[in-house]
Amino acid sequence: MLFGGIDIGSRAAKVVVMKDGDIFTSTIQDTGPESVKTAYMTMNAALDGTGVKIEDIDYILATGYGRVLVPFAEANVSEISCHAKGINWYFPSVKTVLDMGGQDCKAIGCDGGGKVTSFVMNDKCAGGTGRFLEMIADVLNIPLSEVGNIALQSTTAIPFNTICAVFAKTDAIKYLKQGAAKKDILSGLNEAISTRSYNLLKRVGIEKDFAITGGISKNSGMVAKIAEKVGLEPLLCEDPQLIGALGAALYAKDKYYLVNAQN
Amino acid sequence: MIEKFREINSSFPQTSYVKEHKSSGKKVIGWLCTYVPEEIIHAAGALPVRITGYQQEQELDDGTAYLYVNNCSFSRSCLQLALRGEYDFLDGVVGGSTCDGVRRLFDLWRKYIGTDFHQILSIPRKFTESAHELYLSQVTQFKQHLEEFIGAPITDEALVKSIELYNETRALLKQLYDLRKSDNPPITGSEVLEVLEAGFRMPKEAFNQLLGELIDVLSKSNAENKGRARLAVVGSVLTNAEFIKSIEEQGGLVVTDELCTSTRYWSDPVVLDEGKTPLEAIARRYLNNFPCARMYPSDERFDRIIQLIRDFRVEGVVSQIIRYCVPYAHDLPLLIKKLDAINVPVLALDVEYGSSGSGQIATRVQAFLEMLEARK
Amino acid sequence: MMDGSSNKIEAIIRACSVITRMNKALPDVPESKNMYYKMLTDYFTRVQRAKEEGNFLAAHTVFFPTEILYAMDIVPMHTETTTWMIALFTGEATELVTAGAEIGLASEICTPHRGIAGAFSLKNALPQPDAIVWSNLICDNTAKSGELIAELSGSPGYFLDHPFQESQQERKYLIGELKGMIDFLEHQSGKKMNWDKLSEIVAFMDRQIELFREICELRKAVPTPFSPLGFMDLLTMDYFFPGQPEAIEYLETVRDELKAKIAAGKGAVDNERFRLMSLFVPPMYLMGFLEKLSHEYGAVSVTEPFFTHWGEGKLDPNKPLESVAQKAYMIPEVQMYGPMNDTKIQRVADLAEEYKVDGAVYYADTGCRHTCALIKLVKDTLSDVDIPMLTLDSDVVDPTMTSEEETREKFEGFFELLEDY
Amino acid sequence: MKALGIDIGSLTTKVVILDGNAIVSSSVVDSDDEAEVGARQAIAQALGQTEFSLDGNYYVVSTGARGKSISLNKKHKSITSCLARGIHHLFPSARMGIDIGAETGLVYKMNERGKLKDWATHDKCAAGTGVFVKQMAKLMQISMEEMSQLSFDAKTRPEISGTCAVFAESEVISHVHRDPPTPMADIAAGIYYSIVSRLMALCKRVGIEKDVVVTGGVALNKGLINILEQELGFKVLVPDTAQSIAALGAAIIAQEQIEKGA
Ligand SMILES: Nc1ncnc2c1ncn2[C@@H]1O[C@H](COP(=O)(O)OP(=O)(O)O)[C@@H](O)[C@H]1O
Ligand SMILES: Nc1ncnc2c1ncn2[C@@H]1O[C@H](COP(=O)(O)OP(=O)(O)O)[C@@H](O)[C@H]1O
Ligand code: SF4
Ligand code: SF4
Ligand code: SF4
Repeated sequence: MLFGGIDIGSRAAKVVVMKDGDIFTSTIQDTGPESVKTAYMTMNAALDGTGVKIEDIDYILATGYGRVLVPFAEANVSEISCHAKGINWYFPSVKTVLDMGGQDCKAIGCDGGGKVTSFVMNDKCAGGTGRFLEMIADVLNIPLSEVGNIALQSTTAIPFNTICAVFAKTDAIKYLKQGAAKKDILSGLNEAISTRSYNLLKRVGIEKDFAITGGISKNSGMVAKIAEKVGLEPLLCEDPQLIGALGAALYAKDKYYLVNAQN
Repeated sequence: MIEKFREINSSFPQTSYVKEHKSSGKKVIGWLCTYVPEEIIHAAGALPVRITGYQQEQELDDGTAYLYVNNCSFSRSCLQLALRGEYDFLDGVVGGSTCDGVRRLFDLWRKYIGTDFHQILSIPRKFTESAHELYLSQVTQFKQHLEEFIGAPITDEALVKSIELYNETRALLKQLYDLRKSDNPPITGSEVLEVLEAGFRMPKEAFNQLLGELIDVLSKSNAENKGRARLAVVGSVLTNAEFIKSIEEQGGLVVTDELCTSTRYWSDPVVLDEGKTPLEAIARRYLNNFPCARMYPSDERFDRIIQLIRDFRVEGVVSQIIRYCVPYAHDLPLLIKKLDAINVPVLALDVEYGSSGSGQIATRVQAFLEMLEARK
Repeated sequence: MMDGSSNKIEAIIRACSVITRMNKALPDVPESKNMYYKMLTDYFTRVQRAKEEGNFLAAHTVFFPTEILYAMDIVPMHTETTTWMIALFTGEATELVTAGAEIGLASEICTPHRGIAGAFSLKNALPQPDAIVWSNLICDNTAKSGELIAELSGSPGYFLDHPFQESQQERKYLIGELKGMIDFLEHQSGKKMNWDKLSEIVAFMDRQIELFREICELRKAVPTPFSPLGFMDLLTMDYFFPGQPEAIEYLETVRDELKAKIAAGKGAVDNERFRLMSLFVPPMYLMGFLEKLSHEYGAVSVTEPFFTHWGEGKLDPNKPLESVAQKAYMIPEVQMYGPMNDTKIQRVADLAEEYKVDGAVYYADTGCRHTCALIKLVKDTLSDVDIPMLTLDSDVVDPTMTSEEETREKFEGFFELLEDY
Repeated sequence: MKALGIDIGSLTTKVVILDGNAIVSSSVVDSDDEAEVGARQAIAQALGQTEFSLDGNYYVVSTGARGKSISLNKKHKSITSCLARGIHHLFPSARMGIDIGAETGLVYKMNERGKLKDWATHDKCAAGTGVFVKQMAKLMQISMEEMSQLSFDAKTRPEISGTCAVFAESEVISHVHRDPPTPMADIAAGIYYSIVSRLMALCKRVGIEKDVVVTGGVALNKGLINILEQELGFKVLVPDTAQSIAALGAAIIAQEQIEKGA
């Protein structure tokens, strides 16, 4: 049996396909301007070389911002539920998840069995999200994957005034001109974002164990800052950016059996 | 049946009823805030019309220019409609000193719109006897001013008649809501909002008639609205039925609410006791009615919400608070705590007035419904 | 983390003592400045020590009849102004505002109140009050915050409902509310109201208002003798020390200093170029910077319609309670409560002329709805008398709202405009 | 002595040189990370040279967000004063100006003598500025020119909330692959409308008065101007050199200084 989960996020599209209760294949691609194309492209990328075709997958479920636009998905579930589901598959002990994505940040409480018990989400402004980080990485000319490690070397974070994702760029340039080290700029940024995230976490209430998911959790500098604020070491899985898609695949399985039981 | 209400709502804010009333040479008085006793306006022979903002979320450039960006989009939306002449048909406006946004809305209305008749009632924030005395004095004064404006006295007989009419509206609306207590309500939450919306811009005589018919139809109907979860919507003023519709399209069933445009509007009847003048009876009811978040202590409101949750077997509460709506925003942490104690989860949404609940809000609603389902 | 938060009152006291020491080392610091910091130190020390000295500590919101607390020998702690002072002296307000967000207060609730709620949600930031008393003067935030902080701090509370307008019935209601509060406080503190003392305080308060008016008159002089943003210190007198002898002494000292300056033909800034009208509260965290900017450009605030101009009326020591109610209607800020009628708004234009104002600055505090809603009205009124107005989006305590640079840029633009005007 | 005005914006640096009342030269170059460097490049270009050289024969007034820090200037003036001066020079009938730069949106008013009376800006938020347009064009994978052209064919104006530049991206994306997709022309109009409505809010804050002149890089966008005119209900004036008006104003101020013998 093959179950597919596809997470069309605002910045990245993720696919996880599960076989016999294990991850069979997975991938992460950039989200293109057209969800339908992105969906096919990502799914095909995941299946590339496995000999499996989309039609071979027994049930596909979509999540993420583009979840209603996936032509080959049979159902969709919100990313909040999927992150809870996915993380509890990895870590059944986790009760609090922080999902840090491209355009938003969510604090989720879950019961260990993959069910959401409460959640809070940022809104109104994309300042302090993944997009914010991307723009800065761009300005500093540092690949995203190195942002975290570089920030970790800083001892004096530069405080950021602007939280606008678009204008933070200007600020970063200004600091660079003033001779600030890149690591300190990044660290300041991580500080700003982690403070916002911590506020969200406090609002759902932090319970052990605690995990971080979403693309930003690959930023080790950010993880360190959050760990410091929360006072707990977060659990991180192999690829935390895939958790949403993983959760979707797990839901696909549940739905499949539910539908078949009814027929 | 719902179409009839929709038809009325399609001309906004000046419905065909308003036009008809005006063309007969009679006055139309706009009221804003559920602490303004509509009966008095009705008894004066004028048509009371509720002042609200645009039916949908709008760019509020005029509203923002006057009220600044940090006043709630409801007050800005109302003012913008007025600034664009959409409320020119009003002969008078009456409001209450309920919250900062509305207080200033009336300051600016007086200055920049200048409707003939203009009155603000001081509304105490407590329920004490002296608060009742103060409120009664305000209501009395309002009645006098209105008499002067209309040029005819408002008699006790007229007031009693109006009270009876309005009590009938309240009773009918209660019947309508009671239908929603069933497992499969014959009417959706968004439809109810459309019904109420029409009621704000037509004579209650005609509204009661239509409402009666609707209840008849619904009682016999076998329409079933079964949802994934029974929800209550609470919070700031809400008039866009689309918002509730978008929740219901995702499978949530809105069975009741605590909104000043619905439950809080019709909740308590005016009780005509021996020895009380009609005006006293009116004043007592309006101050004691299902309270707004501005009132103290908040427990009065919280307790009523909890009662609603029990009566309507609500599984989850959607709190929608307009940005910069301080009274409700300030209560939220306390409300969440109270509801948490009875194990009812709250989805806290911050919205703009008129929001249709799409986009990010929809994601949250979906997740909330999934969460509620998972709890079952 | 929660428990680790530092005592903010301690921090204010420390900051005041540092300033006092620094001032000692400087030449020509006016006597009033030293008095001011001494008064603040005493005030916060009383708050800090209330517990150990066996005093009853009541936290209260802004424009609250603190006279009653003083008359009952209760130690007052002013919630909003304490948050300001934390921002002004310690730069630690952000921590409190963040804590307020953590308990779920939306970001549009004004920072003084988010901060104060945050402070009470933290363990050691403020001393635990024995009671919370608050009123709805002057906005929804004040009206609502008391209940929340009473819940957070676990202290009993009394809400004083201040009516919206001034009718006979409303005054009566207000007096009833005051009585209710006195009952509450007597019950909670076991202390009795001392009516003689209240009369005395009322008499002092009347004198205080007179001095206020005198100082305002003196500020009309060209060049104005009063420091560019000194009005903030004046406000503290009524917030912290209404009807207190030390406030009288302070205001007399200020008045005498101003007279001396006028006699010597000296202005507060060396080269007075721009006489400004200020509306609402400047950002606390930029006070030092704004002060510097004022001297650099010869700009000075000479009048603040809703801050330093008391409404008409007199207090009568023979009717202490009525006078406390009367005072509530006279407070400068309360002039913007109640319906903003033509008389009240015309006063702004009149003051601009009386004080020979060149331009007005409106500090538009994001969290403060009722003041911002007046921007258009005030601007139109001033433009009728040809006075331009700068609107500066800001926040009273949150330093992330506006930076020095932006503020400088806006002010410089405005000064250019005034120069050309 | 010649008057040189230089406007150092976040995206472009503009120079105008006046001799008496006549514009003798001007230039627009991309701003350099280092304001000083960009300034020198722009001046060099305006002087018709490739190398920077500026003798004592120039009186330099700078303006713009980053114009203050340069060492070449005698004076720095706020962007608003310069704009007012510049448009008054070109259009004496102008009473109101709208300037939309890369990161700014600015509305100002002046009296019949060209003196600034009032202004309003939106800052801190990128929604409604030039970067916003640019980002959107990039997202739709068309040039700004094309986007402008397209918008004239719009049949509807889909709602694109102007509240956040980043969120607007996702809204645009969702329009692109709606089923059926919203026509590109309509999306373009929607984007312009979202900017225009933010500008209208500023205009209303200061009060609309004719004639209105629109300047700044975004003014070169005919599609946006078209929608702005629809909203205002009348035609606006757009100078050919819309991008350089602040620099022109600065040059005029410099000229005045020269005449004053400064
Ligand atoms: N290796 C990495 N290091 C740091 N950040 C990363 C890395 N990879 C991705 N990101 C961040 O993750 C974000 C995307 O996260 P994701 O959870 O996929 O968001 P969404 O679901 O909204 O598309 C990007 O905006 C980027 O900032
Ligand atoms: N030919 C053009 N057509 C449309 N838009 C343009 C054109 N040229 C520039 N722009 C817009 O103008 C902006 C730059 O404006 P400008 O006034 O030069 O900015 P600043 O002064 O802030 O550096 C760019 O972001 C771009 O969106
Ligand atoms: S500040 Fe920036 S990130 Fe925030 S809403 Fe505005 S454009 Fe979006
Ligand atoms: S109660 Fe809230 S939504 Fe209603 S007018 Fe007041 S602030 Fe606005
Ligand atoms: S800042 Fe404004 S909103 Fe806040 S307490 Fe003061 S008056 Fe009220």
